[in-house]
Amino acid sequence: MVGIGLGLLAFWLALPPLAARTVLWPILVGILAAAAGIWTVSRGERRIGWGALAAAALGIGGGILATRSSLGNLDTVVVWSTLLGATLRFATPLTFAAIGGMFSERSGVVNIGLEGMMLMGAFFALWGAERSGSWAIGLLVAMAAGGGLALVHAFFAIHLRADQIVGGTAINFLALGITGYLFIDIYGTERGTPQGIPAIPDVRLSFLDDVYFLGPVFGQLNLMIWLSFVVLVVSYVVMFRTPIGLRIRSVGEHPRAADTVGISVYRIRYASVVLSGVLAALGGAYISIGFVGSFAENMTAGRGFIALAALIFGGWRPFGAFAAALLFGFSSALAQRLPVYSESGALLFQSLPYVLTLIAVAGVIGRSIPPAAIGRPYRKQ
Amino acid sequence: MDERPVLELRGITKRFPGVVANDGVSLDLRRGEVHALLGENGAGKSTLMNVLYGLYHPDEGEIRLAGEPVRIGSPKEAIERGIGMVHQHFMLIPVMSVAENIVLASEPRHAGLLLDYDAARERVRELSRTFRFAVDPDERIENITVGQQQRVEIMKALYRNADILILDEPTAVLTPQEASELFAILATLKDEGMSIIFISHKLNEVLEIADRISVLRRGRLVETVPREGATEESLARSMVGREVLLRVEKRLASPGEPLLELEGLHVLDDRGLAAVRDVSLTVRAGEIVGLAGVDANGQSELIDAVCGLRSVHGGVVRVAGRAVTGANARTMLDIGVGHIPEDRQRRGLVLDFSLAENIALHDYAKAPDSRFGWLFPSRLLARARRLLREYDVRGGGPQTRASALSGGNQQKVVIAREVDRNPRVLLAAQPTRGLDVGAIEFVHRRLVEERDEGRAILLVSLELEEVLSLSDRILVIYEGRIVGEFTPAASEEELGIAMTGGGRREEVAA
Amino acid sequence: MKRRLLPWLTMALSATALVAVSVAPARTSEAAGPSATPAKATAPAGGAFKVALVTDIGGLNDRSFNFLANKGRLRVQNELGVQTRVFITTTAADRIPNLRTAAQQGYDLVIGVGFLMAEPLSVVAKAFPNTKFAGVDVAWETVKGGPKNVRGLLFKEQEAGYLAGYLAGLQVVRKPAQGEYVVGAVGAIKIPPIVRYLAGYYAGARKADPRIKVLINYAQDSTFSDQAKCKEQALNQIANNAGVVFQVAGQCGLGVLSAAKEKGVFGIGVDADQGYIGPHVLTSAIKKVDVAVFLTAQAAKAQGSRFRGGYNATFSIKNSGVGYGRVTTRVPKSDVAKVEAIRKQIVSGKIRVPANLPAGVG
Amino acid sequence: MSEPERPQEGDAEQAPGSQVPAERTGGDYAPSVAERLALFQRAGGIATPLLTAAFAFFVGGLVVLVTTGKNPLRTYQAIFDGSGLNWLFPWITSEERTLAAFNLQYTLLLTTPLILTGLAVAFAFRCGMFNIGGQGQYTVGAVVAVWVGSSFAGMAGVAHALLAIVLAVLAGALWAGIAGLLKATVGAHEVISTIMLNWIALWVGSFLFTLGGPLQDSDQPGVPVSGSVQEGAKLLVFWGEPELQGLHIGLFVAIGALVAFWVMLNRTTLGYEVRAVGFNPEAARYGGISVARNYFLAMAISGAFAGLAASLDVLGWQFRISETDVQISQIGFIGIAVALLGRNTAVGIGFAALLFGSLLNGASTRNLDPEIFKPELAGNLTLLIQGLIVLFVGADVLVLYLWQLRRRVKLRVARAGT
Repeated sequence: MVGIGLGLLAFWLALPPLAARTVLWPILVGILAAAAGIWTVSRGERRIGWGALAAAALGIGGGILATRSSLGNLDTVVVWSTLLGATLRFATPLTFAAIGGMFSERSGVVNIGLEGMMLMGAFFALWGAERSGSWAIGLLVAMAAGGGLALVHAFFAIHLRADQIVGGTAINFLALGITGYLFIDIYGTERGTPQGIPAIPDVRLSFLDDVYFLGPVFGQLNLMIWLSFVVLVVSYVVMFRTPIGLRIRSVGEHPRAADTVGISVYRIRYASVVLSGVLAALGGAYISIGFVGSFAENMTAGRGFIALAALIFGGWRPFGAFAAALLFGFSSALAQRLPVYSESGALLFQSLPYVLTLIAVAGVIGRSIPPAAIGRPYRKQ
Repeated sequence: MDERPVLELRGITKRFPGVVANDGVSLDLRRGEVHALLGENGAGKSTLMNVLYGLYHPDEGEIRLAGEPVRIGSPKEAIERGIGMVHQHFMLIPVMSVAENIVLASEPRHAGLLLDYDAARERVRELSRTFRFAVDPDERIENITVGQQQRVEIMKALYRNADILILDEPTAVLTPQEASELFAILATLKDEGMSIIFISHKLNEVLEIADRISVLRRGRLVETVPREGATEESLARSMVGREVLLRVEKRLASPGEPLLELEGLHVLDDRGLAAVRDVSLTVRAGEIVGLAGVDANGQSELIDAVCGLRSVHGGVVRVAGRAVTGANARTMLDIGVGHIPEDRQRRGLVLDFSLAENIALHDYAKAPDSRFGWLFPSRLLARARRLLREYDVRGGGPQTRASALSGGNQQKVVIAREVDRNPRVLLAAQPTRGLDVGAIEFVHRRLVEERDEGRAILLVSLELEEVLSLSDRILVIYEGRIVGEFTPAASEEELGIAMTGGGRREEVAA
Repeated sequence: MKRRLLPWLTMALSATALVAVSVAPARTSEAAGPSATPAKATAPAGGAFKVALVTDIGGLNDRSFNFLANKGRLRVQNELGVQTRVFITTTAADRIPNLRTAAQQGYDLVIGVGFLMAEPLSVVAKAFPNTKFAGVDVAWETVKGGPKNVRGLLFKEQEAGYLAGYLAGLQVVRKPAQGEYVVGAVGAIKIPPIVRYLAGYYAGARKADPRIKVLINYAQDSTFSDQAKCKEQALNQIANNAGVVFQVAGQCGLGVLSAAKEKGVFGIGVDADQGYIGPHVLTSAIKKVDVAVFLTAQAAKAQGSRFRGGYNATFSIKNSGVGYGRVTTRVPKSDVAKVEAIRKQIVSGKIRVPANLPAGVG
Repeated sequence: MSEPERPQEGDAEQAPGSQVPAERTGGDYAPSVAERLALFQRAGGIATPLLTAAFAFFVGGLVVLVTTGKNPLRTYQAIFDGSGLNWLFPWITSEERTLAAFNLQYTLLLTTPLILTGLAVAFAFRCGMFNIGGQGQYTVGAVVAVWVGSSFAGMAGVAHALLAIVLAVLAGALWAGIAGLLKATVGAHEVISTIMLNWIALWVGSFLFTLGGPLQDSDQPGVPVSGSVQEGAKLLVFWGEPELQGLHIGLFVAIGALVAFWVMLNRTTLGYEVRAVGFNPEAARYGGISVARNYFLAMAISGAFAGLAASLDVLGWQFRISETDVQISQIGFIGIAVALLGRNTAVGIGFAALLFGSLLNGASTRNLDPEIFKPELAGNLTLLIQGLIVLFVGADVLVLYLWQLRRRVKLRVARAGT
C-alpha cells in the first residue's frame, strides 16, 4: 500500500505544478516504492506488491519524462533501453552471488564471504581463459576456485563450528590476498592482464533487431546474463519444487527435525555452501571475462556485499533476490547518469542500495525473516 | 491380540556423565497394543525412547525387533525398521506446509527430479481420510493448532509405514479435547494393528488408553502391569514411591501479613497460548507455600510473570500490598522479590563471571558495590568471601569462574545471592534440581530458616516429597490453574492424583 | 591474577619468537651482500648519482601515470646507468615516509607522482634541502613554502586532448550516428589533470565541427581500477550516439576501450600509447610522463648541484612532452595530415588550448 | 502491507544470528553465540593466539617459498627490520638505530589507529556483537575531525583539538549507534547494518570532498581534498620531526584508550552490564539489566573508539582528507583482525595492533628491498596472513573442543579402568 502511494507520489512530484527541477526526487521516491513493492511480493501479498511496482515504474518513468521535457535534456537523459541494459549488467553478478548466497543461507550457513568467492571467480576465470584459450574452461576454473574457497568456509563453519561471520570475514581477506598475490606474481606489475583473453560471447538475437524497445535491450546480451536468468529459474525450481530444495530448506529451518527423518545435515550444508561459492564465482567471472575482459586487484569492489544485501532484501528467495539485484542495478545505473543534474550528488546516489538495505533490515518497509537456524552450527547427538 | 512381541528391549543401560539415565531396563511391546511408559520427570522415559529411535546408543543391552536383535544407529535406521516417533518438542518446520513436513526425506517425485506436490497432497489426504485426521495438507505448520501439529507428526510416521509408534508425552501440550481426540486416533491406529508406546506421567490418561503400563523410577523399571486392576493409587505409589524420605526439621509456621498476592493472573507462554489461567494465591510473611505440579503446567510462566521477566496478560500482582503488575525485573528486584531460578546455568548465573561478579548480579549498580557507575571489585570480593563462607560454598574462591563449580555449589551461590539481599518475597523454583543429597539438605534447611526470618516463600517443585516436607500450605497447579489446596499432611497419592489431573472431572477448557 | 597475565605473556612470547626468527638469519643476510636490507642501502655508495620514484595510490599497473613514471625510471636505470628505486604508495600514510626514506637513503633526485604529492613534497623538501625533488602533475606554486629544490613537472594535457578531440570530431562528422555528431569522454574522477584532458578534448572536437556535442562523464572511481564502472559510462555515451569515446581513467578506462570495441565505435587511449589494444583505438592522447622522468633525471645527473627547482617544467606539444599516439589504419591518411596541421598551429601558438572546460560542461 | 509478527519477548533479547524463539529450532544446538563468546574469551589464553599467528606466518612463508623461491625467513626478517622494532635491540649500530627509530615511528603511527579500531571491534564483541562497521565509523569520525579541525580559525589550539576529537568521537558513536539501536529495537542483525553503514559512509565521505562537494577545500578548487587542519589544532609530535609525520601524542591517547577499555569493562557498572549481556543475555535480563540498552551503548562506545582513531589520524599527521583517502582506507577492517587476534582484551589488542602495524610498515616498499622480496607482492602477502589469522582465530574454539574431548576421553578411560 505504502508502495503504491510512494509510486504515485513519485509521479506527482514530477508533474508540472510542482515541476521538480531535478529528476532526483521522483526517482528516489519511485525507487523506494519499488523496494516496497518487492518486499510485499516476496512476502506473499502479490497483488499489492505488483501494484506498488507498477506505480513505482510509472512514477519513475513519469518523473523522468516530465523533467526531461521541461529541462530539454532530450539527448542526454536516460535512453530507456540502455538504462535497462545497464541495469541488467549491474544486476547479473549480483544475481549470481545472491542466489549462491541463498543456497548457503537457506541451509543455515551465513555467507558473508560471497565477496571473496566472487573475487576468486573473477581472477580464476581470467587465468583459466588465458591459459587454456577458452572462456568455457575459464568458467570451469572459476567455479572450481570459488567452490574451493567455499569449501574452506564450509569446513570451518560446519565441522569446526567456527563462527560463520568471522569465517566469512576471513574468506574475504584471504581472497583479496590470494587473487592480488597471484595476479601480480603471474601478470606482473607492468603488463597487467594480456590482451585478447577469450571473452564470454554475447548472444545476438537478430530477429529482435527491429522490435521496438526489446531489440535494443535484449538483442545483444552477454551469455552470462542469459545464464543468470537460467540459474534464476533453475534455482527457484530446485529450491521450491524439488526434494533437494525441500531438504535444504528443512536443514536451514530445523536441522534436528531434518536429522530425525534421516537427512544428513552436514552433507546438505557442505553441498549448499560449495554451490554458493560456485555461483558467486560465476558472478565474478562475468565481471572479469564477461564484461571487461581483464582483471584488477579487488575487482569486485564490494559487489558481494551488495549481493548479500539483495539476498536479504529479497527475503531469501530467488526472484526476490533477483528483483532486489535489479533494483540495486537500476539505482547504480541511474547514479551514473545523474551527474547531468547534480554532479556531486551522484556520489551520494551511489549509497542508495545500502540505504535501502538498511531500511529493509530495520523493518521499516517490511521485516525479513531469515531461515530459523541460520548461523547456528549443528551438532549431532 | 497377538501375544508375540514386536519389540523387545533387554537390559538397556544408558549412562551420561554423572547420571545413569537407564539402568537395565527390559520391556516388550506386542502387536496392536498401547503400552504406556509411566514415570516422573527424569525417570528415564525419554532417554529410553531416544535409544530406541537411534538418537542415543545404549551402553549395555540389546533391542530386538520381531525377535531379531538389531542395532539402530540413527533415526534413519529406526524409520527403515518401521519405528516412528512423535517427539515431545515437535520436529516440524513451522514455515513449511503440512504436506512438505510429512514427505520430507522420502518425497514422491515425478520425472525423477521434481517434487510431486500433488502426489504428496494426495497421500496426506488419504492418510487424513483413513484415520480421520482432518488436516489440510497445504496449511503451514505455524498456522495450525498444536493438536493438528501432533497429528502431522503421527502422519509423518504413518507415511513412512511405521508399525511401531512412540509418543513422548503427547498430551503435555494439548487441551483436554485435543487429548481426547488424540485418544480416538490412537484407538483407530491400534485397530489397524499399530503398536504404540505411550509415554506419560498423567495417571488418568494412562488408565484410559493403555493396555499395559510400565512404570519407570530413577532409570529402573519398577513394574509392568496390565491396565485391568491398576488404580490411580497403585500407580501413583509405584511412580513416586521413596526409599528414604528426607525430613526437614521445622517449627510450625506463624504467618504474618500477606507479602505476595496474585489475583486472577493470566500469563501467556512463548507461543502466545494461555499458560497461567486465572491464578489467585497469597503468600504470607513467614510461610512457605508449595506449588506442586507436573512439569510444564504453567509454573515457569507464573514465576516469570511475578518477577517481571514475562508480561502479565491479565490480573494483578501485589507485593507487600503494592500493586506492581507488569513492572520490569529491575523494579521487582528493588521492591524485594528474590528469585532462585529453575535453571541456574541458563539464567541464574553468568557462568563465565567470577563468583564475586555473580553474587553482585542484582546489586552491582548500588552502593556499596559501586558508586556513580564506578565498580569496586574489592567490595564485591569482600562480600563474596563472606557469603561463600557463610553458605559453605566449596570448590573455589570469589575469583573462581562460576562454571568451575559443581551444581550444588552453584546453587548455593545463587541462594546466597538471593537471600543476602534480604528479600521480602522469595520465589524458589526447583531449588534442588540436580543436586546431591547433602546439597538438598542444605537448601531445605536454608529455606526454612528464611521462612523463620519472616520471608514469604513461594516454592515451585516437581518433587512431591520436597513440596510436602517444606511447605506450610500446598497448592496444586494443573494446566495453568490451581486445582486444589492441601496441608502438608496430605498423602503423596492424594497430591499425585491432583497433579496428574485425576480425581476430578475435566472441565471443558475455553 | 595469574589468569590475567597469560595473554600478556603470550604476546610477549610471540614477540620474542618474531625476534628470534629475525635474528637467526641476520648473519646469513650480511654474508649475502651489502644491499640485503634497506639499512645497508644507506651506506654511502661512493657518491654515485641515484634516482628514486615515489608513486601515488593505485599501484604500478595503473596503465597510467604510475606505470609511465616507472617506465621512465627503468629507462633512467638502463640508459644512464643510474641506480634507481621505486617506492609504492598504498595508503595516505605512505606518502611522506616514502619521500623521506628516499631522501634519507641518499637518492639525489626524488620524483613524486600525482598532484596529491604537493603537500608531502613541501614538507620533505624543506627537511632535505640538499636533495632534489620533482613532482609529476605537481604545480610548483601549490608546494607550500616555495622550496627551491622542488621542480614541478606539468603537462599540457589539454593539448593532447585537443588533438584527440579534433581527430574524434572528424570521425563523427564523417560518419554520424543516428544523424548526430556526438563524441564522449569518461574521466575517473574530477581532478585537475583529467579536467585538462577533457577541456582540450572538448575544444578540439568543437574545432572539428562546432555542432559536435561532447558528452563528459566521470566513473567516480578513485582507485582508477574498476573497469566495469568506466565501461558502463562509455556504453551509456555510445547509446547516446557517441561515435568516439575517450578514456581518461587509467586502468579503469580500459573498460571504455572495451566498450568501444564491443559496440563498433572508436576509443581513444590515454597517457600511454594504447594503440596496441586494437584497431578500434583511434589514437591515444599521450602524456609522456616517462620522458619527463627521464629528462629530469638526465638533467639532474648532468647538472649535479646546478640542477634548479623552484619552477614548473612544462611538457607540451612544443617540446614533445605530450602528443598523440599511433592512429588506427581505419581512418584516412588525410585525417592524420589534418591533425598534424593542427599540431603545428599549437606549436606555433596560433591555437591556444584552454585548460578548463567552459562553465556548465562536465 | 501486513505488519510482520513479532516474537513475544522482543528479538533484542536473543543472541545474534537467531531471530526466532529458541524453541522453534529445538534448543539443543551446539553453542549459541553467547556461549561461543564465552569459549572465545576463555579458550587458552596461552597457546592459541601464538599458534594462530605462527601458523599464519608459516603458511605465508610457504607461499613465498613456492611462488617466488625467495627465502621466507629473510623476507620476514626484512619485514621485521622494516618495522623498526630492531630499535629495541641494544646491539645495532647507531646508523641502523637512526633508521630503526624512524621506522618505528611510522610503525607506531600505524599502530595508534589500529589499537583503536581494534577496540571498536572488541568492545561490541564483549557485548556479544560483531561490529564490522569500524571502517564506516572511522570515516565518519575523520570527516567530522577534519571539518572541525579546518574550521574555527581563531580558536585556541588545545581547545580546538579537543573539540575536534570530541565531536569526531561523538560522530563515530552516533554512526555505530544506528546499528546498535536497530539491533536493540527491531533486532536487525548488526553485521548487515554495519556493512551497509560502511558503504554509506564511504559515499557520503566521497561526496563531501569531491570537487564541488560541501567540504572541499576552497583554497584549492581543483583538488578533491578537504581543507587543512589549522596549525594550532594539530597534535604535538614527541618523537621524530613534526613536519615529517613524526610520532604524535595520539599514541598515548590510544594506550590510554586501552586502559580506559579495561577500566570500563572491569571497573564500571556499565562494563559489568556489557559483559553480562555478552556472556549470557538471559541471565543479564534476570539480573535486572536492560539488554537492549546495552546493545545500543556497546555499539556506540565501539563507534566512539573508531571515531577517536580517525580524529587522531587527522589531527596527528594526516591534516586533510582527499576523496581517494576515503575510498582507500582499510584501517577499520584491519581492526577486526587486531581484535580477534588480541582476543578482545586490552593487552592482547595492544600487541596485536603492534603486530599488524609492524607488518604494514615492514612490508611496505620503502622497507622491503626488491632484492629480498617483490614489494608489490608483500602487500598481498600481508592480506593473506591477515586472512589466515582471522580464519584460524575464528576456529580456535576447535582447540578447546579438542581439549575437552581429550579430557572426556581420559575421564572415560579412567572410569573404565576402575
